[in-house]
Amino acid sequence: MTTLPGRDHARTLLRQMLRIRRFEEKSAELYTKGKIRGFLHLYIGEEAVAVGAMQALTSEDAVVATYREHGHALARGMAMGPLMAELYGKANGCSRGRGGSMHFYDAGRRFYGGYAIVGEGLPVAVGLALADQMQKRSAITACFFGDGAVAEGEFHESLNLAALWKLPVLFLCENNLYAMGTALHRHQSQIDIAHKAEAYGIANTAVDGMDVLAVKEATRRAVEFIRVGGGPFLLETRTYRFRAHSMYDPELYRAKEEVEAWKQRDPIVTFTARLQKEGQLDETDLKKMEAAVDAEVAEAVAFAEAGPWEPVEDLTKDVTSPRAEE
Amino acid sequence: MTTLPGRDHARTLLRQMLRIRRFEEKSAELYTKGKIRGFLHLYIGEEAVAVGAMQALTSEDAVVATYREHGHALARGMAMGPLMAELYGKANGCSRGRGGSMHFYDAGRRFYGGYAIVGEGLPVAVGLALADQMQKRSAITACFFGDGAVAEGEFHESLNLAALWKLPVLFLCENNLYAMGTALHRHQSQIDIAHKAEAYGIANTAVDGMDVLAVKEATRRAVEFIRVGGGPFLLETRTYRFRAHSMYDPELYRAKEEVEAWKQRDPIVTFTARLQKEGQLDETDLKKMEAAVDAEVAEAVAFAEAGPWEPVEDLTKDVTSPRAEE
Amino acid sequence: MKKITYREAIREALREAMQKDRRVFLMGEDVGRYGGAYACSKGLLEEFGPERVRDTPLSEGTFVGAGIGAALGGMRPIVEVMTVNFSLLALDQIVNNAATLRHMSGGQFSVPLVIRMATGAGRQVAAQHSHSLEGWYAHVPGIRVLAPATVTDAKGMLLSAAFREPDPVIIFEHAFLYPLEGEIDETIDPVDLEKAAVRRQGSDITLITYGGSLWKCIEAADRLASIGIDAEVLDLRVLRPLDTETIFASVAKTHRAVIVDEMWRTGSFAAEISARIMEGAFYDLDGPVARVCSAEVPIPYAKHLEEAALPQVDTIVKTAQEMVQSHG
Amino acid sequence: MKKITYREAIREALREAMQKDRRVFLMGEDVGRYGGAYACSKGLLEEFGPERVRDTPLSEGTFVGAGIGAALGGMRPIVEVMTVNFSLLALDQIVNNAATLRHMSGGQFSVPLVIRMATGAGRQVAAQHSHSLEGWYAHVPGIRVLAPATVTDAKGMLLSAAFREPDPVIIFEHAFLYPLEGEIDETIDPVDLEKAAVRRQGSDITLITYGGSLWKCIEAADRLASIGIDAEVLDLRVLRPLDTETIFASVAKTHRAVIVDEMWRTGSFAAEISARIMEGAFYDLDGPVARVCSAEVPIPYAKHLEEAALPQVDTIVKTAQEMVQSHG
Ligand SMILES: Cc1ncc(C[n+]2csc(CCOP(=O)(O)OP(=O)(O)O)c2C)c(N)n1
Ligand SMILES: Cc1ncc(C[n+]2csc(CCOP(=O)(O)OP(=O)(O)O)c2C)c(N)n1
Ligand SMILES: [Mg+2]
Ligand SMILES: [Mg+2]
Repeated sequence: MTTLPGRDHARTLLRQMLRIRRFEEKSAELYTKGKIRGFLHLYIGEEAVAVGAMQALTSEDAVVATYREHGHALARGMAMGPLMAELYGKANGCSRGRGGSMHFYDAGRRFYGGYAIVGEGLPVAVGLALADQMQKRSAITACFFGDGAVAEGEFHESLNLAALWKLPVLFLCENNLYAMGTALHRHQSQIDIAHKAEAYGIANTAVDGMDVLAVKEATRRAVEFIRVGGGPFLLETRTYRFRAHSMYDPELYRAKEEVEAWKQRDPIVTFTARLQKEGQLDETDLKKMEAAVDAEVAEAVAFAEAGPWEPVEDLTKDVTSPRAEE
Repeated sequence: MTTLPGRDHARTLLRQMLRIRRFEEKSAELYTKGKIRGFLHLYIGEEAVAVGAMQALTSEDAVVATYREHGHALARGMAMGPLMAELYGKANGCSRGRGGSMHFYDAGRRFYGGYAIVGEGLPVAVGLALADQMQKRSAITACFFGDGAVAEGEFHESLNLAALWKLPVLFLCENNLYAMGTALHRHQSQIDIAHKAEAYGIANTAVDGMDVLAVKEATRRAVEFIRVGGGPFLLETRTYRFRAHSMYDPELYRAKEEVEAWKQRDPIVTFTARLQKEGQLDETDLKKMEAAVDAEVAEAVAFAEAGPWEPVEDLTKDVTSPRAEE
Repeated sequence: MKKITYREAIREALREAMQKDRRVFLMGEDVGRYGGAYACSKGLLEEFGPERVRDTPLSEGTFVGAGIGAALGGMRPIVEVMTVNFSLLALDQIVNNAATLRHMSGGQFSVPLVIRMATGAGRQVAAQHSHSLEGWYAHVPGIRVLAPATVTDAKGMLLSAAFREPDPVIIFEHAFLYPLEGEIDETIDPVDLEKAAVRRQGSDITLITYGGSLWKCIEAADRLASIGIDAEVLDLRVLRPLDTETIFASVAKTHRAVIVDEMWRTGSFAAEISARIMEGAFYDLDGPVARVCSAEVPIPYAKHLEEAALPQVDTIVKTAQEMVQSHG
Repeated sequence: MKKITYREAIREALREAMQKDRRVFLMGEDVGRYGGAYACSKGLLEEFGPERVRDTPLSEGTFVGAGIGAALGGMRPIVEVMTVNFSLLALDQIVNNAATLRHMSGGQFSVPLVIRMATGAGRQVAAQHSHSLEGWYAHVPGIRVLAPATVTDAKGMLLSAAFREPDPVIIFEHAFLYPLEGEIDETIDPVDLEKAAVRRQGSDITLITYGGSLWKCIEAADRLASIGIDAEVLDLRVLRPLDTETIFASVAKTHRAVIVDEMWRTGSFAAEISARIMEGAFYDLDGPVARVCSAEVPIPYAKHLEEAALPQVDTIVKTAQEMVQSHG
């Protein structure tokens, strides 16, 4: 079992997870109210992965995520307001309202999206790492993707290329046991994902994705390995999504009992309990933290509500860049 | 070391390899004369693979090959005349002259081509095997592809799917150490190809591709495994192409010495020597065999020369099928 | 007659095809346990079992390629590629393989494969999920491309494709249409896969369209009627091969045409229709044919921007009205 | 002035781009040790080293995607996709990713990536190696599509793309052009990436084309001249964004146009040109615009069939001649 970090850091981890949880619960609520549209994929249940993993990254590092990236964006330090505004489709959203839930971006934080085509982010991560390597920067690129993405050809091609060129990429698989409604063992002939790295000679580990400290520690080690020139690393985090795949999903493909069993391992509940048990968090602290997070969410909603719509005249702005005069 | 099969069979193997060799030598000659155009990829040096492997297949089995498929077509039993005619682009070619060197077909022998897009044949093989499985036929599908194809996403996707559904596919990799001008270790981060099967839980073996008996035996075992329902199998054959990648290739990427060293292991020369040494083939037999093969090649050329051109009016025939009346 | 949705029509066709022909089976991402991303195959796994309703891994290139192989091997696969956006990952198999095999083998092989995919924008799913690329597929010799816009066509075209079509068929289902309700006969015969359909007769102008835009055109025609313009609405139905006869006949009658197409304007399928009219009905025209297409922009998420990017009834009406008035 | 081949022009541009800008590097299948499938990058590995001339594994989707990532990361990658036929495997990355990133991120990111690929038929390499799909790329907002037809453009456009273009550029090099020789200045400035070029002035008819077909059109124009028809030849050069001004100006002068394009006729890029003329120059026309495109057939291997499938000088001449005579 992992040992607890210092009190402040432990609380930070908890608060980060809680921010994601509350942000998404609010999003779901706003979805049913019609404030948010399109696809909305919730990360609830998987918070320990993004939060644990991001601890190991510096602000120089790059991040590539999926369409289920609210958690990654928040854990990466993006402010909640622009994220909520993005869900609203407002011009003060982090992508000016053009991307919605699946396409968060933040150039300043080297947060490169937000990929709605499964597997498409992996080659991009390889390229980002190549750019860093060629420019002799010590940055690494963390690439998040699901178990479903492992089946796509780009997973294979990307791991091979990254390993061939010894690129500083952390391939972080969020194995939540399902690709939409297709269970892992129905989409993978061999379900040990970390093990697949062997086909490329890539270092790898699997870790409990419901334990924020375990994820943090495993990521730290992986990143260390990468930074000293060990080449890419495949980290499999074993986690579970508590909610439906998206807002449209009737969840016919899994038993309620299975979901309930996993909820017993809720990363927030268990970590809270542990902090409490080990005397690092009393009821008042917790209440305070929850209140602060709720306030932050409320502010984000207010920010989104108050945000302007991008003028229709700007529709085609930034399809291409302004060009130097010929 | 493998033991020799009966005298007749051993000679058949030799003759099959020789047929491929001579057919291709003639093709190269005709290419420089302008009788053959487009891309021409020679199989010379790799004959033991196609010949050895085909022995394990029955006429019910299906075959999928690459653009370097002269050897596979001949070893599968396709007559030489229509193959040569195809290289000429004549209407009596095995694809009516429409495919050329890269696209041989023979529905009767379940020879499904001739894939000029690297990796494209693998999913097709998976589908053929699926059709056989669903129709409760005992046929298997043998899919030939190069080491270069292993890097493509379709390799990964196809092995996964075949293993998931336990399909009767023999994935036969012809590892000739180069994908065009790119050496294996420059395109694969981990160069043990057979080993990659582990990522899919697929049974696998590597075998000396310059030894026709070894290939035959390994294929026989693999096919047996598949036929009894063991699921797909990945067989890596380690071989070498003696000629350039295609007729355009100046071969800047490999040393003459390397080629010469491999030529010492010429599958035809070594097998001939062995047969002679073990007293299964005397000089007269050999001469006779060579003469017969030469005659066959000459006949094939005559067949091609005499063949008609497809009428230009038929250009768009068979773009689609004739359809039943609505 | 009964009233069912477009989605149900597809499901009925899938069921009927599987009931009547043992060679038919379904394959695709989440067609089984999930019931299909758009619920088209809901219940079919239970009815036909996992042998014939196959959930695939996420690997578009390979399961489409496996569909080609299965078709070659004697089956009649119906493959669902969840949406056209993901079909780019399978395009090589479709263009370089399915479409070429028959011709290149000198007629030895045919590929009776049906590929269904959702297409189109309008549901705020942003740039990576809002493509309309029907015209790309319609460019490719060797395949048949269908765009059913009505409930009857949704069922009939799929049945015809599954039972009667010897070659690869791509069926585009505009995602907006799935909940659409329509009257349909209890049992229907396979429909033709050749002809465009005049959905509304008119004499002043022809609105030419297909798929999801049909209903916008019909609404536009109604509005035009209220201002005294009698618009004919032509539903192409089959994008390849193209039924130019019906197009030319309509243009010969109305002398004016507006083409409505959700593809981006440049290189849209509407361009092809315009070019065909140029070539085959130039002298029937009172003035230039116009196109109403999507703006040349990755389709944005925000509702007002998405609406501005897509063809809308207002624009169709305005374009038609100006045309009738300017070269009246 | 000096005389070099189209292939050498490309090599000079690659060399100059790498010499002048440390961020530029090459990546693709066999660009290094092999020297490039068409020998365009021969010698560059030796000159610049394996860090900047990178042989990739066969994985089109991924090395193009890696190009996008590298561009995002501050480099200026030039990626060679050996031929357009294989680019289908990378199309998802180009269409869904490279083309959307800037807009969808609200202008936060740009992708200065150059993708070169050989295109076209005519070398008897059969159906899987003979595509012309420029029009598909030209359909996609967010990218620039170039089709250099001359030695000067081969060099100048590549230099401009590498040095000055902030967004993804796709360059189509017709495989037939590589050995073509042409005069070129010792050093050339980057050329514009906006304008079509009138390659031959004429007054009777405009032949509109791009890429490999330019030379067929020029030959056709020469032959037309010998029978008293004065043809203007317009080389589009940039397929996206399209320079309609130059097209309209020419049609306004000649009143007749034939578009020559190696894509299959249905859904060809020629269709777009025809539609644009319909929309922007209808009243200048003496008669309908015509297209000379490829036959709708997977391009066959046999020489006589391949020739019959592709646009040929004879057909261009005949089409132009009939047009001038019939609506003279
Ligand atoms: C290439 C592609 N195919 C299909 C889809 C539709 N789709 C969206 S998410 C998803 C499941 C992905 O599962 P996984 O990678 O495990 O991620 P998770 O949703 O579990 O986080 C599918 C099939 C897509 N977006 N892209
Ligand atoms: C998808 C694709 N990319 C690139 C090519 C060009 N190409 C033809 S053969 C070849 C090398 C293939 O190597 P390998 O699979 O090892 O087969 P080998 O030629 O050695 O038999 C390449 C790159 C192609 N035909 N298809
Ligand atoms: Mg998952
Ligand atoms: Mg090889």
